[in-house]
Amino acid sequence: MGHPTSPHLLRAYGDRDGDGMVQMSFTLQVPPSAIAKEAARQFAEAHGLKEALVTAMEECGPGFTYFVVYGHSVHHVDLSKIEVPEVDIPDLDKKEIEHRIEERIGRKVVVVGACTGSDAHTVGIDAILNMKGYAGDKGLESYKWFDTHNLGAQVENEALLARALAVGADAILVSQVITQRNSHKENARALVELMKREGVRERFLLVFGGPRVDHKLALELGFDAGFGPGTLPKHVAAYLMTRMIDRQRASAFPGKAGTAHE
Amino acid sequence: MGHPTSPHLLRAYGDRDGDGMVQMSFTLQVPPSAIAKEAARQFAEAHGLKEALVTAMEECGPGFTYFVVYGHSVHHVDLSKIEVPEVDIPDLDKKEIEHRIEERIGRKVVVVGACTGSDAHTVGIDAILNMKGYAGDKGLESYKWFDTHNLGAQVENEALLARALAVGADAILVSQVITQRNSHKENARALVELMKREGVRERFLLVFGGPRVDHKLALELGFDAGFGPGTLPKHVAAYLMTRMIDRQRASAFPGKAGTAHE
Amino acid sequence: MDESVVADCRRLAAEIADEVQGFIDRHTTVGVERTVARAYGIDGADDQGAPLVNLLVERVHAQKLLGRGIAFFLGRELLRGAPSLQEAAERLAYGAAPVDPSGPETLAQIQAALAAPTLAALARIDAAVHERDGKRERLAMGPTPHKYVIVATGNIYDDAVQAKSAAHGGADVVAVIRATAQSLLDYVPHGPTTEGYGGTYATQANFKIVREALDAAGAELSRYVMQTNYSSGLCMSEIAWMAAVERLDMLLNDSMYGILFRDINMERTFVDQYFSRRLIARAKIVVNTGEDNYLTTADAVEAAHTVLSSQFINEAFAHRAGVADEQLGLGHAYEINPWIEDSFLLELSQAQLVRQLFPKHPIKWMPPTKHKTGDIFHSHVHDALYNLVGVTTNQSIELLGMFTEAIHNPLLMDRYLSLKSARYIFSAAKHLGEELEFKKDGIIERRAQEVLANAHAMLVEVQREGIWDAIARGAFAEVKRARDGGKGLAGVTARAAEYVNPLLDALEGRA
Amino acid sequence: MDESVVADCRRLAAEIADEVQGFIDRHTTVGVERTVARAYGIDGADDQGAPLVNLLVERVHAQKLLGRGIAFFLGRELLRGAPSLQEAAERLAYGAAPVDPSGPETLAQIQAALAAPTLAALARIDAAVHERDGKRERLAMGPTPHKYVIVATGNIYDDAVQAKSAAHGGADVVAVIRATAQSLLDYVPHGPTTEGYGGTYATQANFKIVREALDAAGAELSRYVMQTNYSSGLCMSEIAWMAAVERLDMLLNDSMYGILFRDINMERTFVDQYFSRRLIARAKIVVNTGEDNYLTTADAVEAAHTVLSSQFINEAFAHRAGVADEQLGLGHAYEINPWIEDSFLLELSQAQLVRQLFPKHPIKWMPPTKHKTGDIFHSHVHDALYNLVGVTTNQSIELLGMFTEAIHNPLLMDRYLSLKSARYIFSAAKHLGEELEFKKDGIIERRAQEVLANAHAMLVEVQREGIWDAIARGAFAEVKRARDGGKGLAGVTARAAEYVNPLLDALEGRA
Ligand code: B12
Ligand code: B12
Ligand SMILES: Cc1ncc(COP(=O)(O)O)c(C=O)c1O
Ligand SMILES: Cc1ncc(COP(=O)(O)O)c(C=O)c1O
Repeated sequence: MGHPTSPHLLRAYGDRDGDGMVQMSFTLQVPPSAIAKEAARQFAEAHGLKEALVTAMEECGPGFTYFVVYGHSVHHVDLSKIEVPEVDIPDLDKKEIEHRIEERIGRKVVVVGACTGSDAHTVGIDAILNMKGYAGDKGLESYKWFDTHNLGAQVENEALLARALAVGADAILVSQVITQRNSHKENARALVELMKREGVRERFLLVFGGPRVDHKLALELGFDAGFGPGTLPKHVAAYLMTRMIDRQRASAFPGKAGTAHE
Repeated sequence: MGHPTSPHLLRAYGDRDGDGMVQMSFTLQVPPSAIAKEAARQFAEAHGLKEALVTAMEECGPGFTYFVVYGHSVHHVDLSKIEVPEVDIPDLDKKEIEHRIEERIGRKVVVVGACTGSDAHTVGIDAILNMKGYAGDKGLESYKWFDTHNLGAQVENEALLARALAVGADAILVSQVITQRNSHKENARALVELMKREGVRERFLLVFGGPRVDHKLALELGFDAGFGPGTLPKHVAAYLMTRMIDRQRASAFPGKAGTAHE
Repeated sequence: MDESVVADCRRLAAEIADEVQGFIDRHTTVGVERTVARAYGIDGADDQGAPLVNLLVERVHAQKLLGRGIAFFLGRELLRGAPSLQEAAERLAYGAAPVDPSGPETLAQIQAALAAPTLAALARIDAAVHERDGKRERLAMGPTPHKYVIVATGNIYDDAVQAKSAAHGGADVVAVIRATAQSLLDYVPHGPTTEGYGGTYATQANFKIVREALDAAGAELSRYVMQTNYSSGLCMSEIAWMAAVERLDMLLNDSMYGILFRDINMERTFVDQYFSRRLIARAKIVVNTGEDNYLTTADAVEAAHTVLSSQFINEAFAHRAGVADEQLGLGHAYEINPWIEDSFLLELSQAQLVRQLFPKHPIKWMPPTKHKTGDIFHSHVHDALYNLVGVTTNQSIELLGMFTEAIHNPLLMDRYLSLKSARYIFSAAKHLGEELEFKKDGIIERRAQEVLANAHAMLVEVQREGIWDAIARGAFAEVKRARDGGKGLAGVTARAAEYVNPLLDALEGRA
Repeated sequence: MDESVVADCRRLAAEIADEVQGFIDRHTTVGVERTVARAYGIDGADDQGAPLVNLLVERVHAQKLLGRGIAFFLGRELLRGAPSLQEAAERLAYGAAPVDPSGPETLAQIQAALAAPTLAALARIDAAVHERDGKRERLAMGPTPHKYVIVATGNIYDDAVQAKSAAHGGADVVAVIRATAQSLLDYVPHGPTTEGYGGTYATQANFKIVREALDAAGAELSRYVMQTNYSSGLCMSEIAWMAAVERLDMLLNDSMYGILFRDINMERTFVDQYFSRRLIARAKIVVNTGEDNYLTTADAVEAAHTVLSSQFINEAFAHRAGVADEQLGLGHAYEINPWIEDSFLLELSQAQLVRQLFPKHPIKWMPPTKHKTGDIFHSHVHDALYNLVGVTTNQSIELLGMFTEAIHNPLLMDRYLSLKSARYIFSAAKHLGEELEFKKDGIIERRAQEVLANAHAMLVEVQREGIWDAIARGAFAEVKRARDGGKGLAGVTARAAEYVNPLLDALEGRA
């Protein structure tokens, strides 16, 4: 992708370089008419679509009209300017992960996980933690070197933290699936605050996951890592293993920060 | 819609007033990755979408990725500022149109129509002109008081004009379906120029039609009227009848312009 | 279809249900008693928003007197001079003195005092039934599959707008999805609500607002548009009551959903379910059960038989509550991984199997959700195949899939397009089901046999161990729940010998 | 299916084709003769872009000598000392003197001079066949229905990018759609082209560029990806030649399309079609016919039988040109108004009927286009049902519908999503066709009977009047064309007694 500072401009691609073709759909609160169509066209143009073409205009409710528009976007993004933190996960299989924990940590890594707040979507956290796993990849329960506590759904932050303290967890895993009005962010942020208030934030690796989660968001919310759609248990296991080794090393050589796979 | 000058702001409507929800899809020339996803998000934000959420990121070709994004658009349009010329068509049925031509014009209105240039899509012009008509509404050929000449497809502007002159047409009807790279506009504009060069533009009612045509576009291109998707033959017949009566009146009382249904 | 296997499934399910019914008949819950109070017209909430029925029932329950039934105390209060039941309730709830555990009033006197209010309560239900019948006679109903869509803005006034639009788009049934975790609230919020996450609170006022919107739309469209909501969670039976009198047409109502997905205590919810279904039966509301949900946690190919066996059990429960087959919309779903070979055939098989085994039932069919992704275009195609199976196998109630399923609660536009697609497919393939025969011993037929056989085997096992233990070992949805775990157990109490519930007596046909 | 009616349809079609074949065998065209010149390796264009073969043939034709065949003159020029056929062509085309109408050379001498070049021409075709066979042996072919998509950017280099992406998305066949109205050009543009409206010019260089792109993608994917283009319009047979040697796998090739939709003269295009099909037969290319197009102008319910009768006629024409059934991809389409009740059943019926009547033929099936609107979401659903019928009735070649059909030539993303949808449906319903039986005398079966009966009646009539008059009265696609009207008639000429065409002789098996 070229030198990091040389711009790499991306425009939308329809079927030719630089055509900028983009599709939009939206609803306006106006019944269909020639004026409504022109309004939709101007609305699309306000977004930077040139030669916007309204291809569908249908009444989708009394006084509401749904539109599809195509147009040539004038916008671009500079890929060379985009920096996205990515979780640093060695690509290891279960056996190798187990082996490294045994060798370098020498004890079970204790993990507590839950789907918090009023969220009842356990499938994601179960996929990571339970024996069965996800897409053929076994969950953390199946690892000899993890001690896994899956608290299930609708767990309040207080209860989660209490349990983590009680079992002496190394890591707390939080799942959030409901995102309406950013409830996932609020729940997650509240946990971080609670932990800080209790002065235990640094005691745990704090991991966030869910369909609308990524590493960037997790960092913003004060977590150590974030995992999104398609995560496999082994990704999480490898991450935890690596960071546990880091921590161990850091406490052994407090002056020197580093990662296990330098 | 309130007083014409009081603003009537429209934002996109998802499921609540003012949420501004808009959907976009596009392709960027970059393989899928966390960076690509962030690029897509920023690209959407450049269009004015807040809290843009990238919901799909799939490789749609080597080095190309397709994205779906939802976000809250910050844009609005002011409906009170939008003016769209609309063709003025009395809502009349075939019988009444025939009756008025007979009464007020007293001779057949002569119409020549074609799909011009290299465009071979005759279904639209046939729908308007041929006996069979469209969606249950009979075409101009079925009217006693129209004399209809449908020249079919791939007709050059020169040939069309020559024929119109030869048969002493009152109106020339042009259909354009192919719009790639604006070929429809170019073809239409070329006809107007040709007619002006020949000094016969004012001799004819000049009507434009096609799936991407509207009255506004037709006026811009120098036509008298434009008809888009869903046009019925009776709309065109009513328009022609009205304008023919106008013309007649204008030539009878040259000082006074007006329309037949004042 | 081996009819003897089917018959044996029904026998086993009956035995499973009978065992639970024994427990139900000996218990009551705070939910049931609050419902009774509501039925007697007790209304209102305190300045904290706590409903009077809650304060009332809690007070009695705190004194461990709820085993007599709230009616016992209400009736007694009438005998003691309360001018109305509302007044009676207020005295009991707010009175300075604790509830009097004893007194001279006989059960017969108490029952007599409640005779008129009980009839009035029943009359309210019957009036709604009558009104519904009248409207349905005047207004046509759409053909099956009935197109069922959800609205869920969080704000009931926005919901009303969406509901009307949905009706205009062709919806036959409109559900207002509840706010996240309302199931876990042990009270029903009061009044219209405008702030909910993931949905809008089920309240009586909200029911009324949507009913009006749908009636208005129905009048414009000359089509009766049905309304539905959730009678589940800790307020299952109260909501059933509210729905009955606000003329809802359907209710999601299933103890299994609460137990498995909401971690509600099983004793609590079995008892609540029974009473709610007694009301539902009287109100001629169609029940929608929740077996479809199993396939969101378990694999739809491997666990298909768990859905079926649960349907047999649910049917047996419903029969015991007086719910007619014509009211029983057993739930199932189109949740097989779409990318496995012949997934469409397996779905067709399952849909046809359920349709055949429950021929009189207004089967409720749920769309693909679990395998949906944010690729909205593809998601719409996935739903199209679902719609095609729906009309081909003549499902009765079809919850329409949304192409934004993996993203957000449906926008106005999403719902419109979903309805448009269903309208198209239901018309384009209207008589397809009558045209097709499945090859003898083909993939479709063999799959149906297999699912039935597995369901039978499962019922044998559940009958042997009892449903309590079956749930505890994770037989359904791969979720394990303990009999003494979950929410709401404290609200369960054994009925005392002097238990008074004239409403239940009437609903059970004893009055 | 009444087999005797089917047999009678074939008999009638044979008689219709025989009558035209008589005409064909007595005529040649500028297109045929340019093709012969190309086959002899004549290459290049002048500085105006006019191909040498055009200048050559025009010159001869202007002198009214084309009835002898271009080979006559080329061969004679060799006898007169031209060092090569290219040189011979240049002398004839650019020479100061007019073409010599007479000379001492005998036909036998001329034939002899052309023997080696003729073999070389055939060898070029055969080499391509050989290469294709080899590749197909090494690389798997996708299962049927073969997923066929179009690319059409106007710029061949962009097309190559799109073609590769399509292959990665699962396409089995990639067509580069031609620029608008290339059909009407009476020459084939030369070299790679980057400016086309509505498509990209079919040129030999463009064929090569796309062939390379698809071979590269095929190698990456270990799957043979087929290439197709249009052998129709005024250069039908020249393009067939180019396609043969550039190893295209399929060709849209149908005189009826040109006559009806391009207003090409019927005499001209029947003759051109015959020669092009002789080449196609040798090149083992699969022909795609264009009956599907009828339903874009005529109503798909009312005119279904016109498609079928035309297919029988087209089959008869193909047989006369040595095209094997296995090469004959008769075209039909899913063009019924989707909103009419049971439209899906009618489509299923038609698709199944065509499949059954032409069991060995690689049937080509076209998607909904006419009833598509700019509602891209709904359009995608419409295509989904089409895909389902395609896999159920096992169509051989399925041109995938695009959700942007009513808007623009497909974007990269449109094609990707279309392929994704087809991949899903073809897998999810893989064995559906084997599972289903249609009810005896149901809607589907009755419709098929009706269409067959109507097709038979139409063939009776066309046989009686002859195809020339049938076309003239608008029997197909509701379009009327006169025998002496349309484009390209001036390019038709009667063969002289001394007509020389060793290539045709060889292709007809006489050499
Ligand atoms: C299954 C499901 C349910 C089931 C849940 C059963 C259960 N026990 O989990 C049931 C039927 C109970 C249900 C109920 C509801 N649901 Co729901 N449900 C879904 C559905 C269909 C699938 C979710 C799922 O299981 N995905 C599969 C898993 C494997 O994916 P995942 O969660 O993304 O997990 C992966 C990664 O994200 C990651 N991951 C996830 N968590 C974690 C945690 C850690 C630590 C790590 C490392 C990784 C990780 O790893 C996993 C494997 O790769 C989605 C729609 C959809 N297709 O996404 C709606 C959906 C999530 N539900 C929704 C709603 C609104 C509800 C209800 C509130 C509706 C209602 N009002 O009744 C209720 C109430 C639930 C509640 N309070 O939480 C909405 C949420 C809208 C939003 N964006 O806020 C969705 C999007 C549907 C919709 N369009 O409306 N639902
Ligand atoms: C049918 C069809 C064909 C048929 C045409 C048959 C015929 N004799 O007309 C055939 C198969 C021959 C064909 C060929 C091609 N087509 Co075409 N075709 C279509 C299709 C499917 C439908 C068009 C149609 O008939 N619509 C129905 C009529 C009734 O609607 P209408 O034209 O809008 O007419 C109404 C109004 O607009 C109005 N109206 C129209 N004209 C006029 C005129 C007047 C005076 C008035 C008052 C009103 C009026 O009234 C009518 C009734 O309401 C469209 C896709 C689509 N669904 O739109 C593609 C489409 C138009 N075709 C397309 C292309 C590219 C081609 C080809 C160039 C492809 C190729 N390279 O081979 C060829 C070549 C054709 C050519 N040179 O013109 C593209 C155009 C892309 C673009 N935007 O530029 C489309 C959009 C498909 C696509 N997505 O690629 N096509
Ligand atoms: C039977 C039943 N009850 C209730 C619900 C809704 O759950 P809640 O309101 O508890 O979020 C569902 C959801 O599908 C259900 O199937
Ligand atoms: C048989 C046949 N030839 C050619 C074409 C393309 O036409 P043209 O290249 O003339 O635009 C089609 C289009 O569908 C066709 O079916």
